[in-house]
Amino acid sequence: STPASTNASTPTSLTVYAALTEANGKLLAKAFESYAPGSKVTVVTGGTGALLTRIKAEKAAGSLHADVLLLADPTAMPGLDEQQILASYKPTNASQLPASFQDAHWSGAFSFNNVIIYHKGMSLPVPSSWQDLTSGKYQNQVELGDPAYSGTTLGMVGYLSQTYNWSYFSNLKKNNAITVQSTNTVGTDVAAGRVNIGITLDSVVRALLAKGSPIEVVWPSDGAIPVPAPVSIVAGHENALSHKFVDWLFSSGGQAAVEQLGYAPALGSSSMIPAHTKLASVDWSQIVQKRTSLLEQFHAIFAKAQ
Amino acid sequence: MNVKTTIPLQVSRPGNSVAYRLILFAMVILAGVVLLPLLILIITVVENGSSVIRVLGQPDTLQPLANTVEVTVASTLLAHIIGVASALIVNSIPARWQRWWHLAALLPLFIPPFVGAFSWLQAYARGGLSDYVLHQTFPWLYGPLGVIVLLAVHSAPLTYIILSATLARLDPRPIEAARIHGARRWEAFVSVVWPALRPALIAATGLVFALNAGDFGIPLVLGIPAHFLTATTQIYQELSFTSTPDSFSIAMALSLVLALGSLLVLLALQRFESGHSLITYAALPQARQRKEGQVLRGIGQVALLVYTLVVTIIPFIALVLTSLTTSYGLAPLPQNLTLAHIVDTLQESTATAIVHSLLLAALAALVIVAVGLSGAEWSHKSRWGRILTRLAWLPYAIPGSVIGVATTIAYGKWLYGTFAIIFLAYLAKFWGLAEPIAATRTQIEASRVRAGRLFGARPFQAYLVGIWPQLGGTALACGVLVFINSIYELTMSSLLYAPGTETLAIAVLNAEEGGDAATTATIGVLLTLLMVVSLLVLTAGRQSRKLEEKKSI
Amino acid sequence: MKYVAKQHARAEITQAEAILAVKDLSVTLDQQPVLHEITFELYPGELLAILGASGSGKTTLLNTIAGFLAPEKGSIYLAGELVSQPGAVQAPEKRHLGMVFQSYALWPHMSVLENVAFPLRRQGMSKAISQKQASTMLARLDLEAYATRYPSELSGGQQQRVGLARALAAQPRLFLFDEPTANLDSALKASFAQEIRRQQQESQVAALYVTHDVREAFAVADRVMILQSGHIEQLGRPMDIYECPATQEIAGLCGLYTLLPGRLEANLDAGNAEVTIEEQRYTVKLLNKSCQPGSDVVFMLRPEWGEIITGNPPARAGIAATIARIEYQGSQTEYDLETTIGKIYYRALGRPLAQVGQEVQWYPRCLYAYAPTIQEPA
Amino acid sequence: MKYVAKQHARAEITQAEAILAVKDLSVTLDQQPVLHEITFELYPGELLAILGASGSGKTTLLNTIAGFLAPEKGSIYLAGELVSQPGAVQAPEKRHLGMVFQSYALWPHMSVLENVAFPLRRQGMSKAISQKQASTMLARLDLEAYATRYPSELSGGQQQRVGLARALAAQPRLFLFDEPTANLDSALKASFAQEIRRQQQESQVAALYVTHDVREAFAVADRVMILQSGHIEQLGRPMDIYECPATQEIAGLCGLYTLLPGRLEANLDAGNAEVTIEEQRYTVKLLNKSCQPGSDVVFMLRPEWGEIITGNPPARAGIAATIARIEYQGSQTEYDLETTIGKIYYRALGRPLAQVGQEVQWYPRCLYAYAPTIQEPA
Ligand SMILES: Nc1ncnc2c1ncn2[C@@H]1O[C@H](COP(=O)(O)OP(=O)(O)OP(=O)(O)O)[C@@H](O)[C@H]1O
Ligand SMILES: Nc1ncnc2c1ncn2[C@@H]1O[C@H](COP(=O)(O)OP(=O)(O)OP(=O)(O)O)[C@@H](O)[C@H]1O
Ligand SMILES: [Mg+2]
Ligand SMILES: [Mg+2]
Repeated sequence: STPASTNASTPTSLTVYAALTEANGKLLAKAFESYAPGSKVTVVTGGTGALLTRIKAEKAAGSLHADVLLLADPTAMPGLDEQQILASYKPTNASQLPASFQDAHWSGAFSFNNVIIYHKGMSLPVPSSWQDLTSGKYQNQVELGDPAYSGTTLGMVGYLSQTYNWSYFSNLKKNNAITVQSTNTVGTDVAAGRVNIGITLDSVVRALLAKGSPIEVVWPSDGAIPVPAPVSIVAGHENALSHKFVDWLFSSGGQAAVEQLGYAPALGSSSMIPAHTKLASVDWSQIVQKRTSLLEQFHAIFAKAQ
Repeated sequence: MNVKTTIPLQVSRPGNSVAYRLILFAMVILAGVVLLPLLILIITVVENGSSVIRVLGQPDTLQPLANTVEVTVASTLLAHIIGVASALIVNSIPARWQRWWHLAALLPLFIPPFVGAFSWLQAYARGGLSDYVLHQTFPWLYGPLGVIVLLAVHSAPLTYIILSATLARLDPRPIEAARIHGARRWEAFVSVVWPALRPALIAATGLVFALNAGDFGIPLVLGIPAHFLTATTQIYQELSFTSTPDSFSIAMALSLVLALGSLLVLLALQRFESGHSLITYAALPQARQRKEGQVLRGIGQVALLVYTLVVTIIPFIALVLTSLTTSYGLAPLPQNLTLAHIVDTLQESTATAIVHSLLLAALAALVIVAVGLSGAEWSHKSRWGRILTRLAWLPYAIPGSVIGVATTIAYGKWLYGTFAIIFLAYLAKFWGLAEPIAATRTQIEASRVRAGRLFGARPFQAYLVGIWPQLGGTALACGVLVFINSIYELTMSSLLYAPGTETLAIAVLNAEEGGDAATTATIGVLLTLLMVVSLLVLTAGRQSRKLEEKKSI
Repeated sequence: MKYVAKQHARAEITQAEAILAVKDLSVTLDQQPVLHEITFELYPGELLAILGASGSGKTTLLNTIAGFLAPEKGSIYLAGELVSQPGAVQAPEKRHLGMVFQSYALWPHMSVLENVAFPLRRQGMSKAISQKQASTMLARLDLEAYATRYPSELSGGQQQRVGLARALAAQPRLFLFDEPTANLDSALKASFAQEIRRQQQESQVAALYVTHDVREAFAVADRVMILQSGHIEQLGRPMDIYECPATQEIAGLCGLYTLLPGRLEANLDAGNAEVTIEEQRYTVKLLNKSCQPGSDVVFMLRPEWGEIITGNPPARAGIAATIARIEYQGSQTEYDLETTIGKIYYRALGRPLAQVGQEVQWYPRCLYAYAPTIQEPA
Repeated sequence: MKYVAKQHARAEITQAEAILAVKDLSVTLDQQPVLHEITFELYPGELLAILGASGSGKTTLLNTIAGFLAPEKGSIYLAGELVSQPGAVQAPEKRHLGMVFQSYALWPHMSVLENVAFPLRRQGMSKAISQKQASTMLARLDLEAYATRYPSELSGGQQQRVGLARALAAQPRLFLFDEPTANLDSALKASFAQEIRRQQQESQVAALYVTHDVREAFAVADRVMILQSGHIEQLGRPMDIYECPATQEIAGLCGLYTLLPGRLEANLDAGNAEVTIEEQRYTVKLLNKSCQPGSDVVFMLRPEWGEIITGNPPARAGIAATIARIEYQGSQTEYDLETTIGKIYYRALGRPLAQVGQEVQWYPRCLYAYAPTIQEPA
């Protein structure tokens, strides 16, 4: 890893903690290494939770090994900032990012989008909007993630509760909607036909479709809810190489690499999101601030499920 | 009498040889290395004392602890019921067939709890095998009941092992004495057999309790979807999803509570244990042709068979089908089956991870057995040794994620990204599994070692000839247990690995995070097969140990 | 070569009804025949010792009588009631037996008092009454002081006394003893066997007493049964077994013996006879009269049935012998005598009266004669 | 009340150099003193039996001599070489000893041959040679047939014979036997002890032989040491111990005995004496002369030191007695005699010569006298 030094000559190796699959981590490293020959990128992959635990433990041990963090949702960022783990570096193209894709300490490199999926064999009419899901037709048929475990779901819950009020979730609950831990589970459950309809992420859908699972995606007419994947340099690890990496990530080359991994890039248009799709704008700082009360309200409605 | 020599004797106290001191020294160092993370844990909690106390007092924190107590007590009870029943059934089966029944009763122990819970879902949840075949699902699987049942299923083999060893050693004559003096069959069971089993059951309780209190995989898979949190999942949540500075020390504090709780249970049980019921009857394997109880035995066998089918075989079949189905969600019909997942999974990165896991686990097993053997010598001779052997057992009740964190704090600075740090964490967590070695050691008579010394063997040679033949079997069994536990360990290595030191756990978690159920299932199938091979090795060891026992009578 | 006498007639016993009758009993374990056509009866107050080598089926016989094993053939009657026959076996707990085991078989988690009270409880007595009776029994065996102790806190001898108390307390109709003294050290052994005998005679309950120890069998038993590989080889009073063993094996089982070929010349009165050994004539006490006078026989004699005379010249002519070995045993001394017709064992009370290598004269006082029915070794 | 005689003078032994000399040895285990100032010597070819109750320190003594325990005080010499003293102990494997253990202590994973060859291998012999020598030793003990078996496939007696073969094979300079016959059944016991004695005499190696069994000690030993709670209570020839026990406890340890108060009138020649018991004068053989003629003493007598006379009127006047109990033991019969001065034990060879309840006359032939030094019970 790179010692914290800004005045020394450009370091050649970089450690990235990334909430990606191992294969994707390797692809990303390769792409950057070919962009910056002579550099060596080590990507430690894992779930957001495992990475956060790791970072906290390393911080407690006084030796953080990561130079750059790339997480799957921004909910943890304010907490990391509070512990002075994040540097405040703005990548060169940051100005082009939408407001909901950046903060003082992080920038969203790509996005996950909350969408609706359904089982192909379903005999019910296909829903077209978030609002449709509260219809009695979908009694016992809807599944969604748990905001306590999934930051992307927290974003979705925050946005929808603000937009449609908590009554939206009460109505879902009246329909006996089910919550599971992760959006992956929602995907596999719909694929397996355990339920017919689910709220999950476009990346999950793509992975399932690639394997031939019997599902279809609906980009809701009232707006898919995007969740940015935040990137930040670790405080004290700012150097030429970490700057170069982050800048590259937001360049057209980096964004193309991100798209190759199967994620919707934050900048420019992409075939990943159908044209003319309405995308919601989420106020992350507010959601993180209200996290506790959001969870409380949500669990007041859903905790006793099953 | 003319005295030829006065003092050409080397000054040595018998039993305090140089080798013994070296072992002692090495043990103390090792204990320090392994117990340091535990110490750090305590320090962290103490440092943040005030916030820990505040948070620990909140209902949100207390509820998961209460859940853990509920789930652990209930699953321990259920595990005992299953374990006692299967021990009694297997013991009643003629020796020739016993081996296969024994394997069946042990099987769940060798399936990682995480994989077990996952496979139950594939078998019995909505969209699972039973749903396809019988249109029948079991919604209670999610939530406390499911957690309790799965924990019990996975820990019952421990009760079973300990009890069946005791049953095999029961002297039939006190039982006959009861019958002759007027006790009916069940009265003889209640008044004579049961009191002899009770100490073994109490010994098993401590182990099962710690195992179930510290389990993470099952409450993760079955508890969280139903918003049913236990201490371990709460710790996981605190570490993974909460970013307040407090969350860290809260997780540590919760783990300490778990460890101390298990320690208290252990101490309480020991108190219970001491007394006259501790005396088990002298071993006297005496087969007897009995005409009694054939009907009962038949029912028992059928019950055990059905149990094994429902609990291990069907879930395993479901798991295999999932791993063979082209795409998640398709029916397990011939046209949807493929070997692609298995081929994919066995490709380089997973293969490397498997090799890493095997090597690490083998090394951990070797070192822990070696430590257990030296510890046994020490604890055989000194009270401090016995105390240390007991202490080593504590981390077993602490969730792996916390051990991982504590190990990072203790050694992350120097050992980051090396196998050594994962290895140290394995040592810390699984050292306690070597305790049976010390227990067996106390039962070995001194005379065989002494005979060795007297007839010219140096201390180590005398050890090889007088102790090892009797201890070898137990050492092998412990080694296999450590090996198995290390292989299916998930949380520690996921926190401690770095590129180049991936273990199987990384592959599993990667698949799980990526929503790749087929790969998860495939790895589960591979793991389970691996474990069953280990199980066969273990029982082969058991056979040879039996032979040795026979030889030593 | 083995010399076998005709089976000794069974001693006559009062014809009270037998408390135990075993008829034609055969038992097979794991396809192995273990007992063959065992037939005997046991009468109230009688103690029958069963002597036999390890593996001869002693424990199997007791277990079959207790009801743990089913017969292959034959039947068992307890007080006239049929309790075991092939395929129909009354449960052990219904037979009202008492048993004392070699390994004590006490229940380690029960106090001494509870151990002894257990059979009474099972007979339906209340806790208080059963404990009172158990205390009485403990007092009878000088065990009151140990009532609240646990078996592990007692010595082997005390544990075995508790085992006896337990069997006695049940007031059974038949006692079974399976080598009750085998684990006791020799000092205790004799006194414990005497204790058993006294208690059994007081209660006048019949008993079967399995042992390895001939002295003990002789000391406690009214009759002794010799069991060999599942057969009854001899059944009779101790004196019959010792002095008139049916086979050479039984002779060996009961102690040292010497075989001397000779000739029975004539039976005299008062149990005496004229015999010739090595051309020399003796008048001796002959223990059986079943051999034909004037025929060649083989004499069996015990070490104490002869005499040696030292002094030169000897007061009386006998067989010239050299002392080959002397073993002083405290109360008695044993000698091996080397003679031209082989080794003769000799035993006398007290200190050695001669030295190794000394020449002495030996002559017989008492003999048992086997007719020369020569039986090949099995 | 206990009667204690003056310590009997130790028998004189040839003054060859001692193979083992134990001087003033005290051993403490876990702060518990276990042996106190033990001093004795053992000469080549000699067998010294150590008799003592459980816990008296017998095993501790052997373990200290073997080098497993360090002395607290005193020293041990083997063939004149100092091998143990406080703080300095030569390792057991350097002492060239042979030991036979009560629990056999064979190595279960080695064949019989390997067990016996082990000490030879450790002495540096090649595998082939050591196995050849081991085979020879097995042949000597009739164990060739079992060479390839494992200990578990042998009976207890055979296992113990293998234990003996192992100890013999090592050709040690001293044998240690720790209750080698305790786990054997009584039939085997005597013959195994004799086997040990024969082998030890053939090899002429000195031996210490720990046992619980007095008969065995008497039968095998040249000298016997009585150990009581870590002290040597008496050390002498078997006959000294049996006939002249230093204390009443030792008397009891060695068999039945009777104590009779009386008076020593005069010492006659040839070991005889005039004594008075119950107003009646007898001429008896007196085993010790250390008491003052004309003084009141307590006589100790063994059952075989008296005689009973039946017949009415008795041929000779003695003490009037009634037979209270008769125990036929085959080679001998024991009687309890009820007299006005208490119970007298009597023993004679052969069948019972009287019946229970019969009135007889008893008179003494041989006595041992304790001076009336009255010692309170401990
Ligand atoms: N369950 C069994 N199956 C087959 N054979 C058996 C079984 N139990 C005992 N035997 C055999 O039956 C025979 C008699 O055994 P038993 O225990 O009655 O002998 P024993 O006379 O009591 O011997 P010991 O003096 O050693 O106690 C032995 O040859 C033994 O090997
Ligand atoms: N390790 C020990 N620590 C303390 N005391 C001990 C130890 N080992 C033995 N003792 C005590 O020393 C005494 C002598 O023991 P030892 O084994 O020598 O007796 P023993 O004469 O061989 O008895 P036994 O006939 O039962 O074998 C006993 O009182 C015993 O309790
Ligand atoms: Mg038996
Ligand atoms: Mg001992």
